Amino acid sequence: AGTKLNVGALRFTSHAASFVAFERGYFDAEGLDVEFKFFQAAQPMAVAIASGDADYAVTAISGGLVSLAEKGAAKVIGGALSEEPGIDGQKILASNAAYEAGLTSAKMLDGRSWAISQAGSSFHYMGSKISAAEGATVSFKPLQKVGAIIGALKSGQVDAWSIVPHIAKALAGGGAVKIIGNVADYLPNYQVTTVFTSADNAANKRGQTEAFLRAFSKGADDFNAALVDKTAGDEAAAEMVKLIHKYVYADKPLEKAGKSIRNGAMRINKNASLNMASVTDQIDWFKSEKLIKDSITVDTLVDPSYSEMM
Amino acid sequence: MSENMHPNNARPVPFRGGGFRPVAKRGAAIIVFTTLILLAEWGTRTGWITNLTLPRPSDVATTLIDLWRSGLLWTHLSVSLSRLVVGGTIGITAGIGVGMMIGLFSYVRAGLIPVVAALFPIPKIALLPLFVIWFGIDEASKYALIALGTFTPTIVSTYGAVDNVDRTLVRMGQSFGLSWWSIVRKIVLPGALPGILSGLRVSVAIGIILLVAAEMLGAEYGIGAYILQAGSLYDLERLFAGVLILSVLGITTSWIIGLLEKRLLNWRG
Amino acid sequence: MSENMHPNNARPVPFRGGGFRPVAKRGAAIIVFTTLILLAEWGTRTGWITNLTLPRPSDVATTLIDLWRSGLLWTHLSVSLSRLVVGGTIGITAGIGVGMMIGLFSYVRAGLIPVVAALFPIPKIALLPLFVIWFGIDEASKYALIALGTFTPTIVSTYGAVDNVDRTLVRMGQSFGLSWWSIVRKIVLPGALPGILSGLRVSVAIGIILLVAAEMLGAEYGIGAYILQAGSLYDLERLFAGVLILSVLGITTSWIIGLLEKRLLNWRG
Amino acid sequence: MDLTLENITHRYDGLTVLEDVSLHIPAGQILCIIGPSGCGKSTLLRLIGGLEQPSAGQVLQLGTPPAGCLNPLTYVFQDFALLPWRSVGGNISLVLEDHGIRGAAADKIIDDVLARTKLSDFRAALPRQLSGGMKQRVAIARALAVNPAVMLLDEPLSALDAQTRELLMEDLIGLWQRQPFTGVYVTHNLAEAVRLGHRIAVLSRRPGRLRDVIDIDIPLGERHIGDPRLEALQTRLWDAMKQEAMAADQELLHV
Amino acid sequence: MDLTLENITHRYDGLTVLEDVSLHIPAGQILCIIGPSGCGKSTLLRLIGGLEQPSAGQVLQLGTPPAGCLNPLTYVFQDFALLPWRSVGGNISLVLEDHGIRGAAADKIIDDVLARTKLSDFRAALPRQLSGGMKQRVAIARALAVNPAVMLLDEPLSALDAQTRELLMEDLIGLWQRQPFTGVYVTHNLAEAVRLGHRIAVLSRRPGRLRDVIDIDIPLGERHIGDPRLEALQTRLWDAMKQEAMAADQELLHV
Ligand SMILES: Nc1ncnc2c1ncn2[C@@H]1O[C@H](COP(=O)(O)OP(=O)(O)OP(=O)(O)O)[C@@H](O)[C@H]1O
Ligand SMILES: Nc1ncnc2c1ncn2[C@@H]1O[C@H](COP(=O)(O)OP(=O)(O)OP(=O)(O)O)[C@@H](O)[C@H]1O
Ligand SMILES: [Mg+2]
Ligand SMILES: [Mg+2]
Repeated sequence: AGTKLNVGALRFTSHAASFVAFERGYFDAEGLDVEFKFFQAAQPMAVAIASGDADYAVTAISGGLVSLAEKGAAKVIGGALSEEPGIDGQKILASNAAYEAGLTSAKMLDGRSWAISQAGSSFHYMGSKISAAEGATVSFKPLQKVGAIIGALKSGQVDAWSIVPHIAKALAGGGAVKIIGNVADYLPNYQVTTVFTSADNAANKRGQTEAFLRAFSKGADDFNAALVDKTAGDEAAAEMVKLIHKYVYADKPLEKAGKSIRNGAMRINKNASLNMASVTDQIDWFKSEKLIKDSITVDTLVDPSYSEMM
Repeated sequence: MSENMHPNNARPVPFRGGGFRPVAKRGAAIIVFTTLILLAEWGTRTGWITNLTLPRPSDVATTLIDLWRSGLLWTHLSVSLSRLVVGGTIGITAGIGVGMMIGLFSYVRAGLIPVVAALFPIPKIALLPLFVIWFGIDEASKYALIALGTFTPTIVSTYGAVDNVDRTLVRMGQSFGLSWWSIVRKIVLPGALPGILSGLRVSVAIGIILLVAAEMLGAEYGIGAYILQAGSLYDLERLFAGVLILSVLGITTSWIIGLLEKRLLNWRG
Repeated sequence: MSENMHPNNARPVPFRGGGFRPVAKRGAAIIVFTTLILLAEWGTRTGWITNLTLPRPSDVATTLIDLWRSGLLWTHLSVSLSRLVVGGTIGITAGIGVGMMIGLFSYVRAGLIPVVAALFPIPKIALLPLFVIWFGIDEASKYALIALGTFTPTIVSTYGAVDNVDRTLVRMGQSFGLSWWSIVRKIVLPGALPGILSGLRVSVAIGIILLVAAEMLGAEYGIGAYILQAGSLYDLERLFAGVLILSVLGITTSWIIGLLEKRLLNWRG
Repeated sequence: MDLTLENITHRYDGLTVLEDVSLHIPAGQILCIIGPSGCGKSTLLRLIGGLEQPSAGQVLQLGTPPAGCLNPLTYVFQDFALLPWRSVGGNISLVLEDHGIRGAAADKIIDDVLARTKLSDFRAALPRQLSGGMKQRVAIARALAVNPAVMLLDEPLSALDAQTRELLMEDLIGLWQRQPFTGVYVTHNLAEAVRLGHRIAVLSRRPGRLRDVIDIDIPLGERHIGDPRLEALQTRLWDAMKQEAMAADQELLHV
Repeated sequence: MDLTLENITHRYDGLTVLEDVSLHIPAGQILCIIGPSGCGKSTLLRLIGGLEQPSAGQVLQLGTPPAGCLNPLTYVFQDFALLPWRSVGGNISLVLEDHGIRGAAADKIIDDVLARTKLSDFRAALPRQLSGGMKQRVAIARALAVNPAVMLLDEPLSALDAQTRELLMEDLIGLWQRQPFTGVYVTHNLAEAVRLGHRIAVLSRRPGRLRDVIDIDIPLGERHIGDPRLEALQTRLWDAMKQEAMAADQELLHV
């Protein structure tokens, strides 16, 4: 048996690289005996890394993660999901009511409300950046849970939101909301999620960490080839969907789930390379919003020794 | 008829008593529940209630049946129950112990009552991030959350019950020269039992409510996790199915405590 | 000395009473709190407690002072208090009304007690997504959540209190020919007041606990929102500062209810 | 105003408590009802006052209550039944308010009944500040305030200690002497019955049947502790009831 | 075993309840203590039994308790003080268990005391199934079980109704006649005092001082209701106490 590892995961397509690496034996090949720990939300996952309940995980850069890094408990060691011009990425949504009242593109955001889960979440960052780019003032509504946000959006109580493509398309397809733009148009090369681990792992378990990243990258490559670049052919794509279905939407039939999985496919960075420009921008934004201490720098958060920094 | 037997001015004393003693009429509850459910069914079918507002009761029933058929109901229920039992047992046992101490010793009382008063209004969900650090993300943190939630109300009801034990019984024990420990065991404890048991109802209800909070922390199975997942997908049928299960769980435990009271407190008649 | 006055076999009757009446010793609580805080301060300073586990008490104090200096404390506190007051008033008023009805009318009792029993163990946070649809994300949903949370416990304590009103007083009222409404107003209601007020303590504590849940929904300000944000940023100083504020709020309201009891129930002596 | 009980029978869920009791209660006299524990004395009094309805038979009032009588049939309860949240004065005004008597009119009545029961100094006191004897005096004052045609007293002294009981008995006799009222006085206490009753009705053990009705001709004012005629009567009653009382006491309650 | 009270004074937070009470309690006799409400009778009894410590003075026991006496000073309380969750037998075995008496030894004692109090049939009954008179009999049986040197009775009959009181008084006299015990019997009730007491100690209103000690020479067995000598004594006591009793009753309680 190899080194025992706990990998934190959410049941989202964006975590597919880990699932692929596990199912296809890439972890085993690196001598890693991986067990998944599933979470309902990203925030507790970050805390679990700090507490040592999980060793590696993938999540968006949030205020909580930065705060834990500042306490010397977590480190970002690589990049995962990225926005990339030309690839179907996160969408900007408007509620039907707002759409009818004129919110037909992100240009009309001024004076509108924007749903976020919590202050300092990626939704907050995107909304803030997009509205700033359009010179609009928006009010942010913290609603904690994606479910609550969807409810609020459907009933027209918030005007706009941004979300990963498969949820956006499913909602828009049902006629409940309207898609009014792409996040990638405002935040090209946005480093949506990162790979991170405890500071201890990053500093003292270099071999294990590198092995994890190698296996993870191989999984990412398979995923990109099958569903993002679609260079591996239809059969490989179908097989990939089937693999991911074991983890995501497992309680829905494959036909239904498959569509969502395909819709949700976004680029996972090759070799876990990290877009430093985007990370720096995000940290600066946190500081400007006074969500984190001014003394925090990119170095507090990132251990650059593992992956290529773009 | 009596008019013939008595002078004209004889009349029965008017009745003016009765009332102010509501008696539970069996069956009324069934009618209320049925009416509510039929109303919801009718409303959702006619579209008078949108499917965003309320799920169709029949759909909730179907969801429940599917859940049961798939066997997942037992998976969810068994893990939730074991969390409730372990966490609740820890919290309630500790609560009864501390409550007894507060009820018996001046210094413990003086030192701990304010601490308990300060702990009571703290919402346990606010402490979730800390619980991860303190107890990890596995069962320990769920047990701890439920234990903490049941701990404080049990303390309060226990020392209240001890305070209410008839002091003449205690004086009686002393007057017969019973030892301190005998008095605690044979007089104070059984005398406090009714109060402790009725406090248990509240504690267990709080435990059930906290299941949802506890299962916010890395739980894959469990009624709370099921509800949370349904909520995050805005899947109303499953949300209501889960809530219904919790509600039934609450009524069942309260009924079990009622049975326990009947058995243990049969001396109350 | 008495040996000289009495035969050799005279001895005082041994004392065997006392005890079992703990009296609160003032000051003990202060010692307990001070010890706990000093321990935490010492532990965090020496590193024996990591900064992931517990914030340094002095840092929490600094955070609180900063919050107060910046004026944000009042902003947070005032919106939370107004939510608590409005939601609590709605829930408690409705709860007392329904509780009185249950206590007075057989059919209401039969129909509603099971409904209340079924509502009690439903965790309010599970219903958050629904509250968005039902009441929106503005103040209404916060009021509704707190109102619903205080509603059921108030009902239970109110009808319990009405049930406990001495029926001989009611019979007395009837025997003097008082009207039904007079009996309710002058006998049942004041007789139930002690029970209702002591139930209020629990209801208000639940209201405070639910502030956090209520402010999960689109609240920018409020102690609950402050705590949630601190939690999501894993900012322990602010998290503890917020929890401390809630705790103080809870103790204060309980003290106010104590005052109210002293004033309204001065006839109990 | 007289009262007549006609063949009263009463049952509680199948348990027969009273059986075929017929009795006449003449105006201006005190009728004492005695009987062992649980024989239905309180039930009988509730039936007389209209607080309960008999399973069979009826209670009739003959004649009309005198003018100014606010509540013809008025109770004095064993446990006083004072509202603890109202002062002495407030407890009395309670029973006047519903008849629209307030302000000066009420004050006049309250002052009068408090004077008659020697409570004038205690008008503002709360029940918890009063001794048991005083509490029962307040209850009597309250009953007097509605100017009853018939006073129904259910063991009014049995919650009091022996000395207070003695004092209050003297007060009751004094009240009756100054202004004779019709009274139905339920008690366990043979000494009380022979001191206060113009007639004594003796009930059997449950189900209560009327066993005996005894008239006592000695005027109330002439009866004292230690009067040999009363002692003889009391001893006679005790001999008649002792077996019943013992049997009633030895019964297991099925609660 | 005799008891002697030497200059007992007792205060509760500044309120003097008893003042300079000295009293001798000889073995084999019943001493009755009477006095108005709140004069400190119960307090005095608690001091005698060692449940409270006097502010000044002392209570001495002279001689040693007889062999086989498990609890020299044993109470019978006004409100029975039975554990509601234990049966009649269990309530008695409660006071034996701590002395290591269990099993057959305990059964023998329990059977004996139940027979003496005519309760043999009720050994398995729970207190709630018993009438007040039976409950007090159980309490007396429990006191007898520890074979006390002195029985301390605090108004043992005052929670009972008049007829049961009469029955139990006869039982107490019967118990004493068969096997005389030392008793201190606190009561309000002058009739009880003259029926049961070999000596009667009269306390004044609070602060309780010893006003009088009266010896009664008539043997207990010869005292009956309506005995003119007892009636005369009772009337004399009542005349002496009436003013005090009235004053005590009219006092406002400062709770
Ligand atoms: N509301 C009721 N429902 C059922 N049974 C009742 C009710 N009230 C009284 N009883 C029963 O009726 C019987 C007579 O009761 P009642 O109170 O009239 O007796 P009593 O003669 O007044 O007794 P006591 O001397 O103890 O006051 C008792 O056995 C009692 O248990
Ligand atoms: N534990 C106590 N603390 C303070 N005051 C007390 C205490 N016990 C009794 N008292 C007061 O002492 C006085 C005498 O009380 P005690 O019970 O001895 O009187 P009593 O003669 O037995 O009265 P009663 O005839 O009503 O039984 C009363 O005024 C009472 O309020
Ligand atoms: Mg009665
Ligand atoms: Mg006393």
